[in-house]
Amino acid sequence: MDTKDIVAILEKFNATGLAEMKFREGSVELHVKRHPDTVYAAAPVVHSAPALVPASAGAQSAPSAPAPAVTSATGEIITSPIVGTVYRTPAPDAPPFVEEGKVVKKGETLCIIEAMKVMNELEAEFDCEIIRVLADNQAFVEYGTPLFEVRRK
Amino acid sequence: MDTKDIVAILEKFNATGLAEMKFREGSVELHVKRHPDTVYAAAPVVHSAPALVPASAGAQSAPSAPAPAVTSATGEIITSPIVGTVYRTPAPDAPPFVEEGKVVKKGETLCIIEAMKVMNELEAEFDCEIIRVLADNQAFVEYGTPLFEVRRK
Amino acid sequence: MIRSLLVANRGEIAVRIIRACKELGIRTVAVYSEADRQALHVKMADQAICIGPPPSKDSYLNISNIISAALHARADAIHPGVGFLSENAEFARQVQLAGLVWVGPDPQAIEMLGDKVSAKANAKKYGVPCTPGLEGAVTNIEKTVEAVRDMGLPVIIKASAGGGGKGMRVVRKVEDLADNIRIASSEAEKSFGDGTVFIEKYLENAAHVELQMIGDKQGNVIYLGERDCSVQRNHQKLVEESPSPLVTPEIRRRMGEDAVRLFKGIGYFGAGTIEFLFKDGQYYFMEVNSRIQVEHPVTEMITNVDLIKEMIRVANGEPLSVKQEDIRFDGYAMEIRINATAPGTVKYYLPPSGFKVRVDSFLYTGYKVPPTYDSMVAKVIIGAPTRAEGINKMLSVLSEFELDGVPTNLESQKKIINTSIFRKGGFGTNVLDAIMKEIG
Amino acid sequence: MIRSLLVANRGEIAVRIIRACKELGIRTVAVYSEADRQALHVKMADQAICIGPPPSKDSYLNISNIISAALHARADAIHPGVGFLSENAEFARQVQLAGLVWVGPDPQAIEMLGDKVSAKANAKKYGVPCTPGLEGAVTNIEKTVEAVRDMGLPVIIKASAGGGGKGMRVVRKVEDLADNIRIASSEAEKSFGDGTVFIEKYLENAAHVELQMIGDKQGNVIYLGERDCSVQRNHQKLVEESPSPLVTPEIRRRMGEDAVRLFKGIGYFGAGTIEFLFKDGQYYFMEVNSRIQVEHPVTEMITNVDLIKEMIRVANGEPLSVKQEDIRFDGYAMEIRINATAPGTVKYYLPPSGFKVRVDSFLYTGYKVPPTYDSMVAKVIIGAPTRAEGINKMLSVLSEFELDGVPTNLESQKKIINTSIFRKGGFGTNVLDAIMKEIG
Repeated sequence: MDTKDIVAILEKFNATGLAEMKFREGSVELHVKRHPDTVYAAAPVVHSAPALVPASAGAQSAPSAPAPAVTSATGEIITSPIVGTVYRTPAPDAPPFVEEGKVVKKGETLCIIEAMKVMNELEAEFDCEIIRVLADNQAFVEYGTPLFEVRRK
Repeated sequence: MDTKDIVAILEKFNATGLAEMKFREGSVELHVKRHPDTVYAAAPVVHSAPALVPASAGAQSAPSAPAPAVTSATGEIITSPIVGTVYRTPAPDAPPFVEEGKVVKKGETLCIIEAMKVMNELEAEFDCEIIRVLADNQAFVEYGTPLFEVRRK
Repeated sequence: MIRSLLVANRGEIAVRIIRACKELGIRTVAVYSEADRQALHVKMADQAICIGPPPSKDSYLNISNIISAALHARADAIHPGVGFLSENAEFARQVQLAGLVWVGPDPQAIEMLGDKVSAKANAKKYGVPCTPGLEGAVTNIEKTVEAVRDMGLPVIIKASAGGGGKGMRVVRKVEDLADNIRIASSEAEKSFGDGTVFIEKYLENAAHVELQMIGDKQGNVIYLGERDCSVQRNHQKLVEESPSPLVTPEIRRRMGEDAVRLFKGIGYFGAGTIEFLFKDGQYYFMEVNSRIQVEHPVTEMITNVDLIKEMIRVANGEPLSVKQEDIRFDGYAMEIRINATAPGTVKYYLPPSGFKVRVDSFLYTGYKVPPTYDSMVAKVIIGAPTRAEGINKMLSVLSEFELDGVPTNLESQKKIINTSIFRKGGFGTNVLDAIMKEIG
Repeated sequence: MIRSLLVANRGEIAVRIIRACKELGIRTVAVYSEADRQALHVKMADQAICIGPPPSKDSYLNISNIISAALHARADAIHPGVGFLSENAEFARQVQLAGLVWVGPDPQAIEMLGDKVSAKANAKKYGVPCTPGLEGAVTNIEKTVEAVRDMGLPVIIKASAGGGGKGMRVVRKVEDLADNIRIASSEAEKSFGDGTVFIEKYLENAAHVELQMIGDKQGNVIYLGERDCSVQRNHQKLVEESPSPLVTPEIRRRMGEDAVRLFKGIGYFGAGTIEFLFKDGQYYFMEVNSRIQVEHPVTEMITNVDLIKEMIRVANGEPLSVKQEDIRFDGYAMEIRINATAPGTVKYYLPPSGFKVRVDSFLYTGYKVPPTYDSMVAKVIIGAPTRAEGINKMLSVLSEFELDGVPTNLESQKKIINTSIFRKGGFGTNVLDAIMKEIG
């Protein structure tokens, strides 16, 4: 069951005006409920666990969001566009390119991702404020690993 | 069960005005509920199809009931206790042991079932009226094939 | 010519036989008890007939219902599979009397081999080494006690009609002998309706090595290598492998030639297994199973001979498709039995596959394993160049085996073959105790 | 010594390679695109790393991401599988430059064989029969037209860097030649960045017969029998079998010796396939695929050699575990490719198994087949004593194959191998047209 399935079900559920629905198949669970008072208003609660998780625990980070930026609860997530090692500083003893709270302009370097000994500068694609730094210095990142949470300016 | 199944069920459920529905098949569970305000009435209709039906169509008769007798809507069913060929008459030109409408006593012969050239007489285990004869003369019967519908006397 | 065959069995062996028939273009008729309405063999067969309620004695052991079903379905032949009626000479005779082909040895051979005293007498007659013991059955207890005192202990009392460890007792002190003979005899009387017992020297912790045989009605008999089935729990085999780490090519050849002499001597045709006790490089005749066995895929994996097809070919009156000189033992093969430890409904099932991997099973997603029958739900068979590689391969294959909803012995089986004791090889039937200690 | 290996691929071939590694005790690293997060190879590997978005060019063809993943995961080696980067010499070089073992032939050999003009020149040099044609690449169109007029038509124009039918054109009239050369060249330029084309006599409806080869770094090279892949749709193989009904033991031996001479001559090691056109008892060099192939299980079934394990062994610097004289061609084997005809979610899946049955797949109940990649979802392989028995066995095995939720070509494949044309055997690559007419 993917997002568009869930959306289709929510749409239908909402249209019907029904009170509650629970669905389970394998490890997928969907539970939708309408608040009794505020019919047609409340936010549906969706809980969906992946049916099967990869056996590979090793180097995997948290499920990655699609690159380059997706909307989170509070901001947008900038994810890694390549596989490599993150360097937050231009040189070992230099200060980081960005810190939490910093406002950067489009084109400014956010970090370096090293892949096969090539230093790839990751630039901001829009003006934004860094809300949170999500990847440690020298962390290995997969494609899609979240790097920064930002707010557009 | 995929999304369009769920959507179809929601639609139908809503149209009925039913209060609640729970469905389970294997690891699939679906539970739909209407808010108490909008409940109308009616008994829930559950429709569940077997996931897999035997490939063997050949000589199989309808799913057989456990022998020797089970309760049907109108009467009890006497089923075949062995595999063999049914003979409704004691001899080719003789009249049948029983006909529909006949009342038989416990121990009276209902039919013969021939297996490996042995003629096995099937006797009534209780006094009863024959409501319906369910197996034709010379029909092959499996274990559990319904033979007669009867009403105890 | 067999054009239609009824499989008088259930589970993975019924599926196995149906598969062979389908390949041969033979129409298949399944029989099933009410507990097996949703069974895979029922789905796979061209026709399926209900033969009784769940208890085996009323369904899979009901000779009349099975033969009636075969006659009605116009089957030409009956394959009995393993267990149930497969070594029942009376059933074989009834099948033949009904004008059907019995896929198995002559009923007389089944009967003779089913009696362990006469089987052993024949083995001796044809020069197959037997465990030292007293000649014939026990008739006079006092004389027997004297004879055992002369022969030396320990000894084992066996039921002539026995099987599965019933009526079998090991005696280590001569003063315990008389009582044990009486108990064994009464146990045998209860289990088999025949209290005849006989006495052999007891070989402490011997290995269980058996030889796969097949013969045709033209009088050809070949051997297809041995299987070592020493890993057992309560006489139930858990792991089977070939070749046995104990058997050299020279021993295999001698064992094979002895077995061929016996089988030719008694005019045996069809598939059969001769079981030996094996100790200190010597093998001793134990018994013959006059049917196919659960672990036959081990032999199929190393010889590339389809034993079930050969059985049908032989039943058809055709000669074996292979000669002894065609048989090559290619590397190593192992079978692991997956047993359900409780009934349940299969929620998810993904059997492994791949190069030299085979899974014989009747499981499918949604299938409800009934509590009524044998606990074995799958056999996993692998082939590999060497035993060491084979053990690693089996571990890797078992780790791929996915089955949710039915608890099994899979993890325990993985542990067993991963012990240093198992890896070392060359053990007797007491090995499981030692293995369990190693697992801890 | 390879202790950890990254599989730069997906689907059934990634599963196949991971299985071989597990048996060898090698740690496995999977890579996957965002579309393959739930893929079986990801679940099976010891570690899995996301290397890009769904499009292949950004993930499975992304050299930098794959090598970075290997370095981070401390893999010792990379196996490229089939397709994707498996014949990319630049990738092989980058793998080696990164200090990793490339499980495949030397990058120089890949490069040389990837250029069809130089591959053919080498085949000639080492005495492998080649299709008659014009020497070298087309440089002057007018001279080429004259030469073709002398040689006779029909001819086929091929792209030197070609593959999959691109830049390939059959010409039957000399007046169409010049235009077709220009079109083929520009097609090749667009597809491969190299407009070089060359010209051969066109062999009408020749069979596609290929020979499985493997060599080690010690200079040993062996051949493992042929595969007949003449049943094709748009240059995509549908059915593969061995032995080919067209190839006699004598032809096989000559073909094998020619191929061994070529492979030894160019210092080839690792697995490779030499493809021939086969017509009127003659074989003609077509090209070499310097990698393992999709249909390798056919050869594994008849030779009992695990090709993937041998590849890893060779990459490790070890000699082949088998010699030419050990290779026995045991009966007949066939592979059927099951292709999804649309994406979908697997609702129920039960692959067949049994004696000499193998299913290489990445399907499981609940898996969503993405629309992004190759349509092949399973390969069903069988072994049998003869071709006739093999066809029946495959039909019976395919009828057991259960897959709900994803539409496939399974029924059509059954029809294809059940035609009298296929059963007769001995056809060329045009056979599918005739088969389709028979099916109606």
